[in-house]
Amino acid sequence: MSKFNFIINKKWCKTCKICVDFCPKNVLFLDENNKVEVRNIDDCTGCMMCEYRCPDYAIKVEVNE
Amino acid sequence: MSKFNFIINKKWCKTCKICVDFCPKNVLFLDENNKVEVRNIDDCTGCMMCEYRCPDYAIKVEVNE
Amino acid sequence: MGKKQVKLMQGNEACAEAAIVAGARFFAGYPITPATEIAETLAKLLPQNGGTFIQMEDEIASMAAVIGASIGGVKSMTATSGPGFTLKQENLGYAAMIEIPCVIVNVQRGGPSTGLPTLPAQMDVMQARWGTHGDHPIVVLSPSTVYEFYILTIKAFNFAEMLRTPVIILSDAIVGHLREKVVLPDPSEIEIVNRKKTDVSPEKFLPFKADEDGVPPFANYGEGYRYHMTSNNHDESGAPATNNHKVADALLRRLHNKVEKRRSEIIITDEIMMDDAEVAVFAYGCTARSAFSAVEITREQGIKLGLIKTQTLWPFPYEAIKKYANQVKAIIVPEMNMGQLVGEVERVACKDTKVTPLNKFDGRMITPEEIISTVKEVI
Amino acid sequence: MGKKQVKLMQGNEACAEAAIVAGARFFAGYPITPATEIAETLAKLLPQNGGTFIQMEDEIASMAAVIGASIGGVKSMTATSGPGFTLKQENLGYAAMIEIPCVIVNVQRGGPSTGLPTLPAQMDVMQARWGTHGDHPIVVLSPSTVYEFYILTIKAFNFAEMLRTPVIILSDAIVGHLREKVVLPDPSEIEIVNRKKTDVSPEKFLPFKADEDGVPPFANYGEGYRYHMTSNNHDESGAPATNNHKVADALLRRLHNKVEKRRSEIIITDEIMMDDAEVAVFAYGCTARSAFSAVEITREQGIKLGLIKTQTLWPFPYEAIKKYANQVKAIIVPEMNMGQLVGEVERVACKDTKVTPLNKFDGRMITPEEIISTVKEVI
Amino acid sequence: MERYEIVISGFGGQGVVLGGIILAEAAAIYEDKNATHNQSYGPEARGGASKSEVIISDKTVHYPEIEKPDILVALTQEAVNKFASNLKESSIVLADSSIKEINVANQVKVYSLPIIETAAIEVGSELVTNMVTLGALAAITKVVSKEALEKSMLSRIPKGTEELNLKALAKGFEIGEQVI
Amino acid sequence: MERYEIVISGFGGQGVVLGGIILAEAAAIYEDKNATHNQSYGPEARGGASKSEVIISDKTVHYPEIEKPDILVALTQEAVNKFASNLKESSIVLADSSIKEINVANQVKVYSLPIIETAAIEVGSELVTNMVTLGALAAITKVVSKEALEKSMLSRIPKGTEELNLKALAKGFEIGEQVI
Amino acid sequence: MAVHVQEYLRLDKMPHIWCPGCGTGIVDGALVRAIGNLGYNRDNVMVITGIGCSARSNAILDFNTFQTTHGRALSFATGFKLARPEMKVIVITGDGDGSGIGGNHLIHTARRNIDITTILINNSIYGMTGGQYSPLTPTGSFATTAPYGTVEDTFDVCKLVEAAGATYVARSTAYHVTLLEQLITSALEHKGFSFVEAITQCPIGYGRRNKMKTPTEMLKWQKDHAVNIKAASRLSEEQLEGKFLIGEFVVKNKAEYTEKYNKLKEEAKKEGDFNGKI
Amino acid sequence: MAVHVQEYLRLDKMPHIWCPGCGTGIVDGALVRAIGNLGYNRDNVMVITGIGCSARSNAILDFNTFQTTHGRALSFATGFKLARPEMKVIVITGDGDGSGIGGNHLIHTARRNIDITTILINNSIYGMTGGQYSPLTPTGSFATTAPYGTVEDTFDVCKLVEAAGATYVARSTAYHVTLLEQLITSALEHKGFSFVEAITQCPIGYGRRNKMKTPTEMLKWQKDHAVNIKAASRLSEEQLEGKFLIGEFVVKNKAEYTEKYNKLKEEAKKEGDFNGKI
Ligand SMILES: Cc1ncc(C[n+]2csc(CCOP(=O)(O)OP(=O)(O)O)c2C)c(N)n1
Ligand SMILES: Cc1ncc(C[n+]2csc(CCOP(=O)(O)OP(=O)(O)O)c2C)c(N)n1
Ligand code: SF4
Ligand code: SF4
Ligand code: SF4
Ligand code: SF4
Ligand code: SF4
Ligand code: SF4
Ligand SMILES: [Mg+2]
Ligand SMILES: [Mg+2]
Repeated sequence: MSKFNFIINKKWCKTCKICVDFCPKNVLFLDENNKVEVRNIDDCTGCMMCEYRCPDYAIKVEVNE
Repeated sequence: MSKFNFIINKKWCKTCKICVDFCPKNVLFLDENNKVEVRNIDDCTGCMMCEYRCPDYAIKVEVNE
Repeated sequence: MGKKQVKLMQGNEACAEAAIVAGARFFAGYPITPATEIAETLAKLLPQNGGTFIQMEDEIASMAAVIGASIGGVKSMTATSGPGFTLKQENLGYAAMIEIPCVIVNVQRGGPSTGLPTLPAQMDVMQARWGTHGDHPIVVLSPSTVYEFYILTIKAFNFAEMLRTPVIILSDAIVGHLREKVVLPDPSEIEIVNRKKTDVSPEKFLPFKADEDGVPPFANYGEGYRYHMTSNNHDESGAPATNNHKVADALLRRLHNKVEKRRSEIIITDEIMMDDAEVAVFAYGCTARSAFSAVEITREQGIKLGLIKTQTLWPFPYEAIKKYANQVKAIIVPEMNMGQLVGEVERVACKDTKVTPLNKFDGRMITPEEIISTVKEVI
Repeated sequence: MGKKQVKLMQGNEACAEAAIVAGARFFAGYPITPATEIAETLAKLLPQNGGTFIQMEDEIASMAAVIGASIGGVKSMTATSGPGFTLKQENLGYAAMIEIPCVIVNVQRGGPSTGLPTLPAQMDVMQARWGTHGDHPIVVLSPSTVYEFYILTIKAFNFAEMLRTPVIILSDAIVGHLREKVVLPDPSEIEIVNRKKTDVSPEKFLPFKADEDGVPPFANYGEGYRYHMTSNNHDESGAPATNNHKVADALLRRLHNKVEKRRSEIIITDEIMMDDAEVAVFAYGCTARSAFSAVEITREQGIKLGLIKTQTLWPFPYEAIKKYANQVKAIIVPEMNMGQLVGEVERVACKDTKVTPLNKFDGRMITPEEIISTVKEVI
Repeated sequence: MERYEIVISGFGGQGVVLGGIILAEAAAIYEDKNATHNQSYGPEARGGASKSEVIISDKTVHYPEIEKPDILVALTQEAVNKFASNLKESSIVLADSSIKEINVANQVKVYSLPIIETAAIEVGSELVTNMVTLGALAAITKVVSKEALEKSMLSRIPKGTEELNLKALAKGFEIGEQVI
Repeated sequence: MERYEIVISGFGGQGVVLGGIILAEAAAIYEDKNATHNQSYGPEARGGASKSEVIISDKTVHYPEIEKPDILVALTQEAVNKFASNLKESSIVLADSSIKEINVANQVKVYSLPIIETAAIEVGSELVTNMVTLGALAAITKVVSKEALEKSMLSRIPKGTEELNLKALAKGFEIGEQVI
Repeated sequence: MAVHVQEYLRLDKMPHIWCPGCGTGIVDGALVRAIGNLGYNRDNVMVITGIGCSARSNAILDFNTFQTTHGRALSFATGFKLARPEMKVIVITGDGDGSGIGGNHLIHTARRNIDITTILINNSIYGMTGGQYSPLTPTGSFATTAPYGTVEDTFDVCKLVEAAGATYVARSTAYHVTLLEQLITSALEHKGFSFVEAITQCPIGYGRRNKMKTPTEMLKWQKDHAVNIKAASRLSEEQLEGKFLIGEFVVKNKAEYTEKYNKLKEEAKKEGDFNGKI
Repeated sequence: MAVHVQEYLRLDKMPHIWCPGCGTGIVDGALVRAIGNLGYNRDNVMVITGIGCSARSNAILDFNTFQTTHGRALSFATGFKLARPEMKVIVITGDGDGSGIGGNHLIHTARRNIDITTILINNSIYGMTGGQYSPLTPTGSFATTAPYGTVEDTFDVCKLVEAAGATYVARSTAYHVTLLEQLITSALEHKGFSFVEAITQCPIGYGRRNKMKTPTEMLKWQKDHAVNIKAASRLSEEQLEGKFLIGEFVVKNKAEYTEKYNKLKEEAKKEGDFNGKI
């Protein structure tokens, strides 16, 4: 299990790609509808940048405890 | 004859006393109607301060040539 | 029974003192002749009474601050004259739209533009009704004596709170600057209206859900009611609804109806010697003083002149006009402008009687004699 | 003979292009929907034609800059909508007072306040007349088609220069945004009026000494005429006269009369199928389009409906109403507001016929069907 | 008293406005009459001419402007010149004795009184010119009583100046009584 | 032709507004008819739905709004949903073949056409979806001629894109002809 | 526990109306986390806005909120704050709203040093009206009203509010979102007028016309052109050419307006309580 | 030959309306001498004002003149200057007119660096309306709307216009009238937005209420509290406490607005001359 848990709200995602382009670890991608999708979750460092920079509050990064 | 010639416009003078109070040579006084009056013309240095500081343009200091 | 106060008081002072009595605890303004004494008096009185006075950078900011303070739950007012009144119009429309009570005093001076800054006029009567864009409801009062200025200021606050709407007092340089003997009621006996508060819980509260009287109860921010308000067309929740025709229609109807429903409470008219009048003068503000004199003088001469005097300009007192339109040969409408309220008189009366304007706009009052000679022309 | 131009044109574009044809070489404005295309088009066209476009910090500054440029001798204009129109009112009154020609376009949207920013309305009709303090004269035009928007823009400049007064064009989001086929006259064949210049020498020149038509000839600053202008009440020399009743009376009378004298030149009304009309619709702006459709449809049904359509709102075309008040059973006044110009119709017509308002204020046009059913109610 | 119209006209610094207010208040509060007071404004009137208009009446004062004053109190030549033409036959003029030319209709009664001089020299301050004026006015016209004036004055003046002002009022009353 | 009302509705980026203008202009300038064009505004409509309304008529178009379109061109499911209820019996719907549910009254004629696909794949750019649409519209409804559309289009599009757009128009015309 | 923006949203108003990639949401996110992490009682927080895309911020935020007229939010806020000094008052404004039409209120509110925190969302453009140049649009940029590129010089709005009297002034960008949150936190905790400029992206109104086709390109621009003030002193003028500074510019202690006015009230009361008894 | 103000007056409008000892006339005198000594053709000089005592200046000056609405003179001037770039445009404004209601236009006109010379006559008060506090009224002063003394902080309006983008900024006083004339001369000769603050006395609206009974006392106050910027560096903070600086603060070279716009016109014209032929 990854250290992090992602809660993605695809309804809110507006396909801007900011999270994808600025993830330092290439964790995120766009799916066939251009909505965000978590692919390489194990690479995630929990830097939170995707959550913080998502203009649409569509990503929530939780630390698994 | 003094080096300077004063043209005083008593109609414009509003009796504020600025010229009198700031003349470095005590040349000027107020008359019985509180209008400006030139008394010690020979002491005048032509510094022009009275003309320049009169808010009512009531004084003109000319150099006699 | 409380003690009446007998005083010699200036109109602008009376307005300021009445504001304190009415419960006003905030004033924001910007200097302008002939209204400045209201600000100056309140700059002194407000902090003494725990209130706040602030002079803002301009009239736009003043009007904004007044509304902001009223949103904060404090009865608030401003006072100005012509140019400042114009600048306040945008935010006045805002207050009408989001239903924030407040009082705006305009002590009228001569216009247009900078005009005759120290002289009286009644030139902003139509502007008070129509000065902001969009079709908004408004209540406009106009005193003709210092006493009325006092009482109307209190009423203005009461109407504002009762209706959740801005109320305008149109005074003029005569009534504003005149000192006059007044006999004031004891403050403790004056009726003060405060805004209706909601009794539903924060979860269920809808800031623009009105009661049957068309007025939505208010909830103080900071007390758990975390709602939104916007000057865009909005639904009951306060959310913008910029493409919703139904909501727009309903909102505008309600805004207007809440005032129309209360016409009889808001409209203050006096009918003086009208019972047997053959000619009527319709007058307001300082001009009503001249008209009153004219009635007294002509009655002594045996001329049956009466006066319909109104302290409420908007909503316009159509009823009072209609009541006498059939009875009188003519209605004379003296105004210190080029003809403003006379148009409203014509709308209701033209079928039944002659309507004769009498206008003066040179910075001087209309004299009783001028009214009398117009009377003599029409009879 | 010049060549006509056939185009598909947006209303706001038509306005901008017409301004260039009319000789406008200065625009100052501030963005606001639904008027922004006028600014955007002129931002491109003006410098191409040696003129100047500037976006100011707000609408107040825009209006000021427009007047400043016109004082500089350049035909100038601005364009805005509701909230911006309100903010321009103070300086608009200034322009009326010191008699500076300029053109103000208001592409009306839904109000009050921020309201329905992208939807059409006709809610600023009374404001256009009464929006600034003091009692000022004003000319207000309102197009109902893209073609009219083009032609009226040119006329607005002509009237402004002819009368030395600000002229307002009240368009609306329908006419402003609609693209429509237009057949435009060759620019070289369009009559362009320029301001009357003085022919007296600088020593004798009095900036506010009017000719018989009530309009004072203009002198360009910088050409030896070193005169003064103030928005205070002023005498013919331009000096402030804030206590001079005679001067105040004469000035205000002249300002109003110069417009009244030219009523017949300024008032543009069309009478459509009125000859045998039994019921009339009185309409303007986009609503006149629906009214026109209604006439076409009802006539096919054998109902004798006619249309009095006006492109001039102020001065109000009382004559056109009077002409038919006796003839028709009713005058229907459809407006996208809560009832504004209908009041003026009542003032002149109520003696002779029934006046029926038809109001809609939810951001949608009044439909021909709505007009027709009102017609059917009154006949 | 039907309606009595009083104009007090002088120069900034002579307390003309306050004087008018005290007069109106004396009548309104202490003699149970009606009264209005008005002062002239004007951006050009800085430090220059100053004017109070007081109307006293048993009835309500509706129209508050004065067209033809019953009493004109003039403290400057300018004041006389300006208002002389508005007087009626029954008008009374109280003029300061410094005023040289008084051109009014024959029937108009003119009292020339050393108001300013009395204030400056006898009472000791030009600032109380207004009180001397009111005293004289009361003595000559009886439009209000001296007592009412005293009460009204005491409620309006700054603390510490009571004695000076009372003295001025009394002196004014004296010079007024001397001429009637 | 009395009055013909066309709604083109799609998504930002499909050129719906420009397409509508070109259609109206084709009729107005190149076929000597009257025409109006309107587009929908709204602050919420950012990057979202987009709509052109075109009215073509031999007579003057007074009332410029469309209540019940003669033709609805729908490029998205949303567009169909939104306008379906406004159709009349004689209405025609041109729907992109990606749209799955089309619930309209029985009498309404529906053409399902691969508009977007044709633009994207056959012509090579979704940006010319509007031209494919216009071609198909012309073929099916004959409300304007292909020639008029071509002329009108060439006067409105950026230089260098003529070939692409002409191709799109032609392809659209083809797919339109195939279904009639 | 980390705060997630969602907990502070009016969920029934979501998704919000902003375009894909619009920076406004990023800035609002930083604000909400700052408030959340400070543990403010949300009933005590008032967020006031003007008109614009940025001004739509408070419609979705679950605090006390109202939207005012264009440019005037700070004046409404001044009135509100004076009526309710115990509440935390925050104003969100745009570059047009705050420094264009609202410029006068900005400088005067700063001058008064009244305890209001202002976040100016600088997207270099009038976004809501479709892309006209603002007083903060970089010179030479294209806008619908600048088809030939603007000739207007721009404000350094941080310098402006500093000169006007603001006692806390800072700047960050949407890209530098962590710094942004820190600065907003300090601003909220500051007593007096505090101001944070948040440089952000309007891909629709500005980016498209100025050779930045995607939100990502715009964020990269922010990254490449921002220099932290702490690093700036180590850089040459040449290196700073075309760059802008981020970080904390002003932190000053000065008496706050409502506190000063409260003292005035106390003194005035000594002079007498009127309440109609004058 | 020395220039006397009288040669530039509309003699039929004299004496002017200002109170005895009012400083406005002193400032106008300095302006007139500056213009006269520079030898400008007076037909080419336009003086624009707003509303206020100071704004009444141009009624008596025999140049091209017009008075506008309160606070808006600079915006009128911007329009006028753009229409007539060849004319020398001067704006005279008051502390209320220029920094109160007109504050936004002041900073935006400064930002644009348009070639207008502004003289702000700072008499610390709203003079014409009878003595209400302005944004430049010293904190603690009494005014008709500040019966308990103002609690408002003030602008340093010179710093404000500098931060806004003005390229010439200077200050003097009515007492330092020779310096004032020099600074106005430099301002007039400067290409771009130039600004001179003239601190002066309003004996009626300010002095009376603030323990300065005569104009002379007020001029002495100016003398005692002004420190020339050239001397300031030699003084300690303590010595500068309560003082204000006079002299030239900013002199910068930057492209001027009308010139930049003219270049834009040239480029636009290349794209085509429309004149109704589109
Ligand atoms: C008085 C007034 N003028 C103009 C407008 C139109 N308007 C609405 S939003 C806006 C621009 C806002 O720009 P900015 O503040 O930068 O916010 P953004 O949309 O870029 O976030 C304008 C001019 C208005 N609503 N009110
Ligand atoms: C819109 C508007 N608001 C208020 C006024 C009233 N007013 C006239 S002059 C003035 C004050 C001017 O003060 P300042 O600019 O400092 O000039 P000063 O008289 O002190 O020279 C004010 C508030 C006005 N004319 N217009
Ligand atoms: S938390 Fe950081 S590393 Fe993990 S997905 Fe988000 S941006 Fe990538
Ligand atoms: S940043 Fe947010 S909106 Fe943009 S693609 Fe990622 S999840 Fe979607
Ligand atoms: S010129 Fe100088 S010395 Fe001579 S009188 Fe004037 S102030 Fe005195
Ligand atoms: S300074 Fe001028 S106005 Fe004042 S006293 Fe001297 S001459 Fe008279
Ligand atoms: S227009 Fe710009 S600022 Fe507005 S929502 Fe879209 S991207 Fe954001
Ligand atoms: S009020 Fe003040 S500024 Fe105005 S004229 Fe008098 S002294 Fe000068
Ligand atoms: Mg912006
Ligand atoms: Mg001042």
